[in-house]
Amino acid sequence: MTPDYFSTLLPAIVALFILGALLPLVFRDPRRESIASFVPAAVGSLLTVVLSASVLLSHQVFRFSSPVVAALPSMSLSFYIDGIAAFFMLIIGLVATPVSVYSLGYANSYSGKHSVRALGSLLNVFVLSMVLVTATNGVFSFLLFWELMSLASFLLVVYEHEKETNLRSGITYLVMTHIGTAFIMAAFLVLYFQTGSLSFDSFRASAGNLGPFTKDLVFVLALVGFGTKAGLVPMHIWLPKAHPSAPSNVSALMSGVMLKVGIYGLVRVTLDFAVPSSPGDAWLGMLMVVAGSSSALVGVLYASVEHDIKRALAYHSVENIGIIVLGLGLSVVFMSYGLETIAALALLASMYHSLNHAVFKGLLFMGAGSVLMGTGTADMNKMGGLAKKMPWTALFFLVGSIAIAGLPPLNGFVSEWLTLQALLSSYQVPNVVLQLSIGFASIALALTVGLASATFVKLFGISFLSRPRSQAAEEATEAPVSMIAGMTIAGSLCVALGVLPFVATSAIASGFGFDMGLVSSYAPFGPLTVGYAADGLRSVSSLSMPMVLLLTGSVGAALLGFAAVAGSGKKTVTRPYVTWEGGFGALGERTQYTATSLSQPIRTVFKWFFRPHTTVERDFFSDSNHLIKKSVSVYSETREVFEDDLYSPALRGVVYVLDRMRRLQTGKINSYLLYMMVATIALLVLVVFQP
Amino acid sequence: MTSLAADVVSALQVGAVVALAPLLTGIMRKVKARTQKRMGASVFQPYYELSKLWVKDEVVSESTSWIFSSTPWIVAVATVTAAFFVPVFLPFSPFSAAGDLLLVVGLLALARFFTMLAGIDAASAFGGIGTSREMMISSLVEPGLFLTIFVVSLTLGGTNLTSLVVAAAKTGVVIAPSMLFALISLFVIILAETGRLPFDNPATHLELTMVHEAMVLEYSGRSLALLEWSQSTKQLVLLALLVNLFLPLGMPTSIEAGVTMLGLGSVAVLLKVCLLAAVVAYVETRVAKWRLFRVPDLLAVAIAVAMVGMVFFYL
Amino acid sequence: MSTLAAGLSSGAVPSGWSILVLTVLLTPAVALVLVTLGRNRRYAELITVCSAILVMAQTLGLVAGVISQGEFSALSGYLYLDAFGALVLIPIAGVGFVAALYSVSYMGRQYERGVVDDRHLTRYYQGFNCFVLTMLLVPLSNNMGLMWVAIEATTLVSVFMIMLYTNQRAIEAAWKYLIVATIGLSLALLGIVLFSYANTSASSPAAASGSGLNWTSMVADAKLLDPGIVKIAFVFVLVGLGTKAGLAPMHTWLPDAHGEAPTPVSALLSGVLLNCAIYGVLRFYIVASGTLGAALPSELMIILGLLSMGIAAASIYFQKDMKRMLAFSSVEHMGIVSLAVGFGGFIGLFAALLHIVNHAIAKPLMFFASGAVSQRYETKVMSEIRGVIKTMPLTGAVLLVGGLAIAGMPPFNIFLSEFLVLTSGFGGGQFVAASLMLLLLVVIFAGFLRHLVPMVFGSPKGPGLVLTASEGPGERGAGLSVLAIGVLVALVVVLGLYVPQPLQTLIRDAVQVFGQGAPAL
Amino acid sequence: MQVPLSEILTLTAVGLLLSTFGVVVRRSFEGWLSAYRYQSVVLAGSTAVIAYETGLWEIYAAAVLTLVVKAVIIPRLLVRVTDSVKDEFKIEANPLVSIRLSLLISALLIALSYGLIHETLISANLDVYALTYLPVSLSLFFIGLFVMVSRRMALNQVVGLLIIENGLFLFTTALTQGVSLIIEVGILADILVGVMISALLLLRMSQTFDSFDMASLESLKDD
Repeated sequence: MTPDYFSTLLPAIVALFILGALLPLVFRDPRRESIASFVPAAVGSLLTVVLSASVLLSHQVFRFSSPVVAALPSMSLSFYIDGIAAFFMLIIGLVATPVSVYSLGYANSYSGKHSVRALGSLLNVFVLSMVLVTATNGVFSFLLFWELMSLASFLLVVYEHEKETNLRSGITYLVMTHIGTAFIMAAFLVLYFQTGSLSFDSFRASAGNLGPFTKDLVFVLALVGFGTKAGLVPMHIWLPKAHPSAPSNVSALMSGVMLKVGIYGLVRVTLDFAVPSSPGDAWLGMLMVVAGSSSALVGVLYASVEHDIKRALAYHSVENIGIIVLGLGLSVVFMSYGLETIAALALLASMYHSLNHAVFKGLLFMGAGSVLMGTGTADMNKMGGLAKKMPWTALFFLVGSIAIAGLPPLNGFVSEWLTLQALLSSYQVPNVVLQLSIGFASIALALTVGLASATFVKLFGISFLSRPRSQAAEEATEAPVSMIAGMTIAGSLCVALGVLPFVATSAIASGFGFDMGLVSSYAPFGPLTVGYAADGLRSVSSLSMPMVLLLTGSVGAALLGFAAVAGSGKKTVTRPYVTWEGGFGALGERTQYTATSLSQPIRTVFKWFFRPHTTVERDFFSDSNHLIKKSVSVYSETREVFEDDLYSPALRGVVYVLDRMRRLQTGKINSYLLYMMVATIALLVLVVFQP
Repeated sequence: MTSLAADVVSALQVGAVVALAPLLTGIMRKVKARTQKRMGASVFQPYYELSKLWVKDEVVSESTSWIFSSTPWIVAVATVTAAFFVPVFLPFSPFSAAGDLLLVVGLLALARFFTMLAGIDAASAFGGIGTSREMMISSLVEPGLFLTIFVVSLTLGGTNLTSLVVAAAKTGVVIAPSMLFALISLFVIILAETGRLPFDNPATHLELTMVHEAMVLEYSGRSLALLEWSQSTKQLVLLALLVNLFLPLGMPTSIEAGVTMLGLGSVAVLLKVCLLAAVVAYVETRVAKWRLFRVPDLLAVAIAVAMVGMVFFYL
Repeated sequence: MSTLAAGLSSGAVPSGWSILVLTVLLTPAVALVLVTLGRNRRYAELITVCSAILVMAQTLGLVAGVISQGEFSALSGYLYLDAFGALVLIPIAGVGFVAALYSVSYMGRQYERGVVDDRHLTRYYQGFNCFVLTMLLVPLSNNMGLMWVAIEATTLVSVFMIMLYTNQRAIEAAWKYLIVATIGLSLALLGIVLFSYANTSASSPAAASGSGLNWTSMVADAKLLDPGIVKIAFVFVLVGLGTKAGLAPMHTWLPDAHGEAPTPVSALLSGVLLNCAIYGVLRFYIVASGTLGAALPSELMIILGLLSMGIAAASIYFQKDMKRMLAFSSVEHMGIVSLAVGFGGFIGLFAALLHIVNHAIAKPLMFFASGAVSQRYETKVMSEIRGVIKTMPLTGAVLLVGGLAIAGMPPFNIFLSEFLVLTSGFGGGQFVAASLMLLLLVVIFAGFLRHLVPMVFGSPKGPGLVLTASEGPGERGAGLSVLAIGVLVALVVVLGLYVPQPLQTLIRDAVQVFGQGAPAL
Repeated sequence: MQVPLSEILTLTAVGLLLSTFGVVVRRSFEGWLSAYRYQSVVLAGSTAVIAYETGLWEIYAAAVLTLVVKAVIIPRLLVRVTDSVKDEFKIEANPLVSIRLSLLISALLIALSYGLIHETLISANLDVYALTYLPVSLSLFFIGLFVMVSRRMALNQVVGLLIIENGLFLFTTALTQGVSLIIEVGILADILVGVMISALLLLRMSQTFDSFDMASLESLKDD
């Protein structure tokens, strides 16, 4: 892999995205605008895949420094694409490509109502900034692109800015992410205090001789900062607001990719700058484990009772980020005890899940987008029967659902298998407390997995199966070809990553430079293997998805053969007929289960968490007789625990203080002069009578 | 033995499992009937029903989609595939190299996933009831199940089923305390998974008590046959798994043990499974179905017991 | 008078530069005279713009001179220009230039709306030139007494400018401004006199040459000065000039004055005048840290800086009036500057000086945009302004860019300098102060966004507004204002990405003036 | 007979402080003006003394300027500006701080200024003028400021401003016997212009609000 070929590739990518950002501005007609913006975006994303893939294959770090220097020598705009960066660029490219294709069709749903041009160019800027964040090699440029990313995504969130709610969620998003940035900046600047240079190279160089306190400080600051962007509990509150507000293709990018950029930052800090080296660092890993598992649980719990399809998906992002961070935390714990092999395993699991989540969450949001486009609503209680109206969308949404529910044979299962194996390997940690707490943390993960599949039964079942619940769903139409194409790409990625895991595992292994502890896991078509070795017992647990697929296929064939043979005696016919209505006459769509009623048992079981507030209104035929009711209507809403119990009180406190402070501006000139007098005398006393 | 021979053997094993599964169901029904002072139908009744259903016409609700019609096949394939990875009669499955305990759980979960979807698809309230209840139970079963697996794989090493079964066979009769707790929790979980009382009543046709039955209510003919068959296959596989992991008495410690030992082992497994099935059936006559929202308490018990098991292992 | 004549006859450095120093001062003076003679609106506008251009040109010449051959003085040491002075000179000339351009369209529109008449306009342009003159004098004067006179003069002139609209609010603002600023400056004078006394009593040559008030001589023998005197002297100067620079808790006049002044004047007030005042503070900071060591003065600067940021944060969060919000953000940014100086070190001072320039670019931009908006919506109350991006797309975009820049969002220039400030803070181990600054920055960001986003986006309330969705009627001078705003936007973006080489060298030299050599990093 | 210098200086200092107390005590505008006039005369006197001792002609000029500007022009100007206003607006009916308390605080401020000067400047070799006048000027400054803080009337604030300026002037002349002349001139000119502008503002105020009560100047605030 010749460097010059690289150094032409990166500028080409940048140029393409900039072209995509500027070109639409010259057109007037929405159709042309969307082509002019999304075709370059697609090509650029494809090139990003190429670049990252070639870096991963060539096992070499690619440096590229531009002449631009912000203000000081060490604030130069230089790029450093190692395996880690390349892997996350791969994620970006893999999701951005189908999304750009998808957007070609999706953007037209806005033509006339909003400026397609703005959508197109902002989307380009958004993707470009994410690519550059992963590529950059200095604190200043990192923060620059990081905030550019936040800015672009914010503008996309408030794209439909007539709705007050969108504006509010946009503000929440921007402020939260800015707080996160503040923490990140603090983390980096603490490192700067150590190294005296703003370039990441110096951070890498001094990663070894970082004081324990400094390391902890950097680590925690980074966890909070990047966790905010990644949507880690309890910093996640912006996420379920922002993703539904944004256009669906943007939600796909934000949820699929942008959260991963947050993970990238976390990985960069944990693996490069503040590397865990001694058992003293294990608690940092446990911190991540706890944060991760609670995020997973909280996310999936909220998702399970949500009936807005996009909000539900957003909460699932919280869940999956939780699983990813759980894996990362495990690998930190293992690293700090020097257990290289299982540390690699945990990291593999976490990164694999990042990749998977990027793909299937992108797919799901695209699916939600075409449902939105087809029916004009995001409320599942108004959907139903779409499997017949939009078969392709239904198919791909089902693929995504199976993948995210962690069911074989799709990619979600593989990464969850790895995560569970990593958890099972925690017996090697020579510390009973950690062993037990990790073991108990696995309960949260297991519950999460269970609830996730239940939730996606609801998501897919209610929106695509049974009968239409509204006129809109009745008249839903299939999405245009470009959108189907986008979903096809993502869907096939889901399948490929599921049945051919070695592709991803080898990419990750070369990206993160594992010593080949689980070597067979990276061999083509080889099974994933995890060794077990403790007091006399040795065994190898392995999973070979191609084999499984083969087996499944043959079983299926055998079954069909059996059916053909056994059924040959008498020809059976299949009669369509109305659903059995229990003798009560025709069933209306009102008699079906809705999303809300479907999740009612779960809501009841987890009462302590949701604290649902239910009001029942009864309408009687006569006040004398309360036995015969005309109608009973039940309203039930669950509380946002974090907003009500954590953020609102904090905010109230801050606002109170600020309110007291601003009252200094009394408007009375006497008080103004008094301030001056007091200030003078106070300062005089300070300087005169200070030692 | 050669890999080809191994494959053939395990294919035979799976064939046996699939073939004997309805018999097990029949036995359970019989035991249940007897303990309820009824004669009960013949133990082969399930075979009669299956063969009858197999050749019957189907009535399919017109509000269903392809999910509904494909579900029985997917369920059957998933279940049978799962059976391939489980050493039922022999302490060995050649496919352990391709998939482990977690994969088995995953495949069964896939089957359940589609069953739940099919329950909604027919747009009837019964299916909805079934699915929503199943959603709750299945998601609550998950943690207990995984924690049990955790304890088992800690005690017996890894998640590779063959080596697990072999290790269990090596331990012989004596059972580690952690395993004992795991056994209790796994028993409860299998009751839930296979839809037995007190979680679900396989014999009911009252919408108030139905879970699994409600989901498959709309099915008829060959589809129903497939579903029932897979259900009993799943039941057999899980019971066998429990037996082989926790009550390895008589199971040879290696596939090289010789044909007689293997034969004896297989017979022992069969007997133990039947015994266990009888116990399950007996339990069913003793307990009534629990109110839906008391089910979580039972599952919580399972989780807690498994946690205690883990503590016992580590301390 | 004799000394004055002597100074004129024998310029300390008989070079073309000293002549340029005099001419740059003379230009606005001449303009003032001309405006006064020809009492005519068009004429006044023309004169003012021309003089602004001339001043700009000569300033650039002076800066080039400073970069090429260091400092130089004129008028027998009364006037003096080094890199630091030049750095402050640039915003004065630059903002003066754009403000002059903007005035033509803005005041023209006010004239058409009948808010002002010809008499007002003449007075406005007189005041404008006079204001520029006095402000130019501040960084050019070496004699601190002269500088004090200049600053006091700026107060008086700007009071006149604020009183242009003789409504109650204007009078109230002017009164408060006058009283508070005068008190502050009297304090400053106490300090200055103390400094000069310390100087004369300490070093014989200074006393002999009677140049005890000259900054050059002060800094020359800073080591000899009596620390006791310098201590309280610095406190007096800090509080006094700090009042003019809008450092809390002496900032109280600022929101009223900036809020009520005509928009171009507000731009000058907060874009430039504050710089002049903080410039004065820093001059004495240099001397004081020369005498006392940097520790004590830095401590004071940090205290006042944090206080200013805190109060600004509170007031911005709850602000209702657009211009007042901008005024408070000026308080914030002055706080940041003094904080940066307090952090010190090469990066800190570099950041402080860069921030002075950046603020002088971004704030006028914001005032211009808000002026256009409030003229269109006929209110300054932010809750009544909605959907600017729809009613006036260009201005809306500018408002968004400027607002994000002011709030410290990359890729705009303010972020660059704020980042450097934080870098110096953390790098200097001042974790507490730096973290507080970070926190306050976040709060201010939140407060700003809270007002800005609904103003820019959302759907406009006024029914008439949407129908006439365009950039105001194409009245005279609209082009000029667009030009002014365009220049500022370009600068905001470019300086956000990198600092041009000449500016960098200038700032480095200015940092040298602080006795800080050896660029770190 | 020859009176020792220090006695004269002390005498003038006492005079200055007393006149300041006069401003604090009196309630009516005329009262303040007369107190201020008296103070300015004493100030001019003390300046003249310094001039006589140092023999610098600039300080003589300064003394004359002080006498003319502060004792004659400014009071006239203020009277001219305010004669249109009704008398009840020229009386400090109820100050924010009661007169008695104000007197106490002024005393404290004087103590503070003396303490400050002796704490800090004792090390520097001050001459007799400085030693006498610096504390006085500082207390003039603070008391003037305090008057502005504690009174409601705009007029009163102007007077406070004037006292502060007096303190400033005294401070300057006492500390540095004549900083270079143009600075002196500039400072004086600035002060004069400042007072004129404030007078103008007073006029505007009396037209717009027809009162000098600060209460009418509290519309600009944050809430």
